[in-house]
Amino acid sequence: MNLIAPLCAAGFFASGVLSDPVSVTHYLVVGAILFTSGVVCMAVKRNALGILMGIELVLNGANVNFIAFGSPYLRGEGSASIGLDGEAIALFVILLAAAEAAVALAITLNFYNNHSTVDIDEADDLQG
Amino acid sequence: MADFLITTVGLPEWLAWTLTASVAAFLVLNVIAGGALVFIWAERKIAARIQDRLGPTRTGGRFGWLQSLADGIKLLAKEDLMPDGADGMLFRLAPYVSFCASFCAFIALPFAFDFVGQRLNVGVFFVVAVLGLEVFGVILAGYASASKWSLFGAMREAAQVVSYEVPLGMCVVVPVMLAGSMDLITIAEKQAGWFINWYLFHDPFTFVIFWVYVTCAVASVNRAPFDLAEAESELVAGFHTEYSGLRWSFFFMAEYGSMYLVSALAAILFMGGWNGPIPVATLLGLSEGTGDTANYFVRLAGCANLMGKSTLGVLVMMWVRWTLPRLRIDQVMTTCLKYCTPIAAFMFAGVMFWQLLLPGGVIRGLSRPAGEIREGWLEGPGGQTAVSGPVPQVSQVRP
Amino acid sequence: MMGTLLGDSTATLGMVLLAAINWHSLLFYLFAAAACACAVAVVLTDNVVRMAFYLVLSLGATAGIFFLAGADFVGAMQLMIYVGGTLVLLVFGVMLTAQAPFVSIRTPASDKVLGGIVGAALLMVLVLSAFSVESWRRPAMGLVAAPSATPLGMAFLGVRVDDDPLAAPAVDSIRSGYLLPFEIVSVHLLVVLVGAAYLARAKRRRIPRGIETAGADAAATGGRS
Amino acid sequence: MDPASTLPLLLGLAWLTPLVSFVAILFFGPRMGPHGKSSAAVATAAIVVSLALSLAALGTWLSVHPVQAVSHDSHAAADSHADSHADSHADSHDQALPPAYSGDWYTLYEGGALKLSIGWYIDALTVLMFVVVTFIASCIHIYAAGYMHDELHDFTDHTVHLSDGSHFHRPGRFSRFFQSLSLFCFSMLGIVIAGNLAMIFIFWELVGICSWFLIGFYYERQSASNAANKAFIVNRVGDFGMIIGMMALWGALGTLHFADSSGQNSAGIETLRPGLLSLVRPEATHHALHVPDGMVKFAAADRVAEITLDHATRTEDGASEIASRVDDWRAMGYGRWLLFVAGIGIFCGCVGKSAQFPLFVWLPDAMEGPTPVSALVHSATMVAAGVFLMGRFYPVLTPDVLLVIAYTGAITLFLAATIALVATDIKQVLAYSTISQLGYMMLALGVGGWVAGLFHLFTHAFFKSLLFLCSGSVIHACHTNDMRKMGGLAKVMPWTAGTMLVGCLAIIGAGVPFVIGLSGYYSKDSILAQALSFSQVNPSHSILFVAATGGAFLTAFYMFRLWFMTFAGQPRDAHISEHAHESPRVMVAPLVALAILAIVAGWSLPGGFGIAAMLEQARPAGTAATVTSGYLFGSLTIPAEHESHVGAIHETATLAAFATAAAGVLLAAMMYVWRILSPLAVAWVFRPIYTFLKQRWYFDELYGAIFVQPVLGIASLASSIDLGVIDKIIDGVAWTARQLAGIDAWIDRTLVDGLVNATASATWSAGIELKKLQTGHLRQYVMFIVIGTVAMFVLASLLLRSSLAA
Repeated sequence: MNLIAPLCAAGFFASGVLSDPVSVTHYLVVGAILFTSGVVCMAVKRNALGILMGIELVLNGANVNFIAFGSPYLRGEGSASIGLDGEAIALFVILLAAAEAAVALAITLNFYNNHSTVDIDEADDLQG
Repeated sequence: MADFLITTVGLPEWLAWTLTASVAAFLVLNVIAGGALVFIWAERKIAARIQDRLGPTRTGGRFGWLQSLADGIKLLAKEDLMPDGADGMLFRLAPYVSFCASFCAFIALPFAFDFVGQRLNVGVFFVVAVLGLEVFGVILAGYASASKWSLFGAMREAAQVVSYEVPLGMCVVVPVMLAGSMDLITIAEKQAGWFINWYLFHDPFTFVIFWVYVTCAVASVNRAPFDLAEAESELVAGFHTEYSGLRWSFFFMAEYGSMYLVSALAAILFMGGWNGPIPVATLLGLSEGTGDTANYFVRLAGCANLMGKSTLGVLVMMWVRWTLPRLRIDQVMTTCLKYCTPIAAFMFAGVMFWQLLLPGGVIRGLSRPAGEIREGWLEGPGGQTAVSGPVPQVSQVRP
Repeated sequence: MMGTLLGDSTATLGMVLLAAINWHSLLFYLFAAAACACAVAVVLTDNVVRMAFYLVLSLGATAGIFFLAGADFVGAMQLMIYVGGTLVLLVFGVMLTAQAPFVSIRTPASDKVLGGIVGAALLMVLVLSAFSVESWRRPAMGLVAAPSATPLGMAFLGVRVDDDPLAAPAVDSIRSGYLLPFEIVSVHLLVVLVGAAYLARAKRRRIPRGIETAGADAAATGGRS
Repeated sequence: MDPASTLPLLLGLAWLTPLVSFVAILFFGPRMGPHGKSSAAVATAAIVVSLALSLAALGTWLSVHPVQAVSHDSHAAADSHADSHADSHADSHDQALPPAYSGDWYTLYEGGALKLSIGWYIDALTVLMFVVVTFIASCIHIYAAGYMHDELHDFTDHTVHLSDGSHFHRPGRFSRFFQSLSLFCFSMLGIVIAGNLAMIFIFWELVGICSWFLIGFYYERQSASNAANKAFIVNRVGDFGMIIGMMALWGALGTLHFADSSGQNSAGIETLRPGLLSLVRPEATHHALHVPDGMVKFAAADRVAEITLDHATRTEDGASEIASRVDDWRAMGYGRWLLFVAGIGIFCGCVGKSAQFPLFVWLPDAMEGPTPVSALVHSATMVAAGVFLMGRFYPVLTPDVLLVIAYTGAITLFLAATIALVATDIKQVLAYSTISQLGYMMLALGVGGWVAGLFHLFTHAFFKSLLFLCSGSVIHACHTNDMRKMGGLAKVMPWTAGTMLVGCLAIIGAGVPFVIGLSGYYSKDSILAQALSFSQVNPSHSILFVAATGGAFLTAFYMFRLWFMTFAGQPRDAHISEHAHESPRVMVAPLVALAILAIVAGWSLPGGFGIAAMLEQARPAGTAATVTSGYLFGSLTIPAEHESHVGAIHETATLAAFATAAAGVLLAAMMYVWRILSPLAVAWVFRPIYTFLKQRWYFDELYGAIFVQPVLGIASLASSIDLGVIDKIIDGVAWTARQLAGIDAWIDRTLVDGLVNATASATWSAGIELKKLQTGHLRQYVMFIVIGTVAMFVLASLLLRSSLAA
């Protein structure tokens, strides 16, 4: 008896959460978490590479939103969907992210050559 | 198979799906593991032959065909060391990462018409992408071992793989363009019939680009003469210097797995997949896809066909390894950036124009009208046309 | 006796529960959890290489989410380009920072707290806005998408095959093809690669006056951290 | 060989060779040998080469157009013309066109009706002119090579006194002299070969500038520079008239070409453009002079305008009606004035160039230049240009113009002769004789003696250059120009004396009547004969003949006065006669050559060849017949030239000429050799006339009073106005501007600058303050961004009242 109760509770909970299909909001929440952690990563990391990773995370979170809004699978009846555009824009975002990574790395390399560090707190030459 | 379980056996659906999945996984795993054993043994024998030695002779009969099994047992029994100063978590994770990468790639690899883990309509893409991930484990290993040799090996491999993905991608895109689909099964289907239909013989450009593909494939799986990552003479054993025991064997399985994978990919993309040089089944009047049992044998034959081709590819790689000297890193880069990439690009354009002028290859191109091929480009996987009207929404995931 | 009964009941209960599970949702939850967890892990670790490792995992998990959302082409792209690009990132990170002082540059706790607060505020805003529209929260119809690679390819060539040709010709800017952006992006990529190669080319080490002190400080801070 | 292509080639080369040498000497002259000695060789070689080419051209010409003997019968002559005419217009039997070739080498500008081109118009006259000019120029070059040797080393000019009393000292200008000489020849040949009036004008001006260079060769001497300026300015006066004439021609006829030329019309179609000659004397009228349509329409502009107005709608009708009316208008005399003005205008140019009354004053001063220059200017090049142009332009001249020309010539010849009587400067005597001989030529042209005038031009060229060179060698020997210091030089310099005697005899036209004579004998006789026949047909103008005869008498007198004073008798100045010596051979040789030619130039060879005959061949169409016309000065008859060859007139003229010449020589001998009459006594008797002549009829004073003084006065007035008024105004304006600028500067410094500086400093301080915000820390920026985003979101959501919690 004392064994069954928690099982049932778990089962009902699981069935309650797991039994109905996900909605756009789920994706949005995931995107939000990725985005936020990217931003925090940018805000907190002192390592230039860390900041680049933060940028990647941010873009990725944005991509999740695009895919969510574009996905025909998540298209509830009546709720408008941007259809292919979502995926197309996501692809563009990915491409530009790759380009951005290349340039950013080049910049980081230069920074390292000049300052012999990748600590961007040292990059305050523009400080007023 | 899932339907079979659900309908006839009457298992609950989730169980049926799980069973199916696990069976597939099991099969693939065995292909890799067993394949690794066999190939290791084969490689030792071939190396011995090429170097005029005998190789393993004692273990298990005359040819020592149990040698690698014995080695496996030895490896299992070995104590695995971890150098202190190593990054423990990554050090442990690295082998699994690279093994998983080459293992995942098998998911989308069709052995016969529907002998496939999961049919993806971007199969080619998926396989190449996941193959690219394998090097990731290598880098982790190199870094986590806290050893200069490992680090250098990892660096070399990373640079090499990343740069060789460019020509490799170009070569892979060519059959995709010809078949008008990224679905491996569709690509193989398009080459059914006599061997003249293979994309290898589609036109001169594809013939050239096949060899470019072979080169890049050998490089991207770090086999000699591109095996700088584990250049014994310079870096003791490259990225897996510090590894021993089971983790080391995982690396090995990953390597042989990816070797097999690229060979299979070559077979599917250029050499007609499971279609033999002679369409025996068609001559016998058997048609694929129908559910009756005779066709299971047809598919088994096709499966054997594919495995034969990919095994052949693997053997060729071994042959090359024990024949050619190792390149320097700058030579490796030169080969990639100054030869493979431009050639691949040129051949790509060539194939494109050939397709415009002589659609359908040398033989069929003279017979088939051009419009057919162009429509073929627009066909979705499985031949359903995507051009007309909104995309039809197919099978339901959930009843 | 009792045990068997109990076991049966448990088994049947388990059957029922499992039968009730929507596997698609389950997979989504798994991937989402992995993605989010790895993202947070990226934030929390100080070690560059581990950060990159978590990042790659997170991106891979996101690719899985894409697959689940029916955008398998984008997923494959994500795996190939994103993960590949991050791989390069990782390589460079290791190359730059393999020497001891740079592997982990610690951030002052105050910054971490501040960043946390700001991040929390942002997260709150985003989540609120995610829940703000009712139709977004409605469960999906659960139809799997038709393979979208071909329509995407056609769209990049400027043809929208997903439009209904029988419907009124939709030629407004949103629904028309992507040929121009596609070309622009390709040229942009080329330019970026050239530029990156130029920036990162090997030049002899030269420290201007103003920066020399900064470099010294950097060494000092490196020693401190 | 085809003369149409050969002659332009030969003559063109002959024309350009001096240019080549000019350029060569211009750039490398001083470096040619010591002090540029070789430049003489270069220039001489050039001119000799062009002489050879001209001779070749002459040979070509004769081989194509053999010359018949001068026939006194118009028909025979005309036949000979017709036969000798290469492409003869068979239809006009008695009025054949002379053989001529024309064409363009290079077109400077072609727009609308105007076509300026460098072209050629070659007929017998051109060829002869080439030969004569190049020959004389060659002689003068050779002569000058000896004469100018002073210029080889540094040259001290004893006539120029510097402020410190010393003499002017300068390096020699040998090469420069020959450079100008070459350019001079080039320009003259350009005039001769020119195919249209525009080109003639160009080279006309070139000749002018060359004369300016050469007359002002010793430009340190005040007199020399004055003479150069005088020559130049006086010529400009004439050229002004020439420009008017050219404008009249072009404005009315739209062409300046002599011969018909093919050119593109405004529509760009290749068409044949009628030249001046064919316009004025078209075949339609059998080459009789008639006012061209263009001039008629031009004059009747108002009529044309109203007709065009009437047919404003149908222009082609208007055109046809105008065409139909043109002849009436011509009959009514429209356009005559225009043609007259054109002729007079061109003649004005010639008046200036060949020193006719009233513009002759520059020529006597022109002797300030070195003697070879004087020889060139007086004989072959400059003054000849005027007469040549008149000859070339002759067909366009109406009888009225001819009358004007005749009177101008008559006046000139008499005037100059009288002045020459009393001149004591040897070169001045020659100068005035030149003027009067030119007067003869003009007179001849004016009275219809085309051949006579040009014939005299050629013969005169020979003996006048001879005379000048002789005087040059005399001056070279005595270092003075004053005849009163000479005398008895015949013994010391026999060659000079002999050749000069030949020259004098030639110029007075000595000869055995009806048998043989020197060159002048033929030319002057034909002139007198023509004058006689003219005054016979027009009794009212018989004064012309009288003037000509009297001129002959005077000529004989002053020429021999010159010769006697110089060579005969006893030396008047021992010092000079001691140092006198015969000139070097390089100077004597040209004298001899020229002397021979001065003798034979007039003869006609047994084959009938002679200058006169050749000129006869070049006679313009329609000038061979007697013409009776005249619009402005009453009826006028221009007798045909061949009529003056008939016995009576010819004999009378010859006898008259011989008598006058003999009388002149006798008088001179009486006064200067036999001392029967004392020149001083004569001068005392005719004191007023003597002084009047001595003062050259006060022409210079006259011009000075009429033109120069007024101009100077106006100039001084203008300058005083300039200084007194305009400068004052400008200074005032400037002063005001300075004051205003000062005020403005003050405002600028205090207010504007203050404002700007205030703004700048304010910005600066603000920047210093704001600088603190710029932490330069990337991570803080990220935080700012995030915070800003969140804040904006919250703000927007609150403002829009969208319930987030919903």
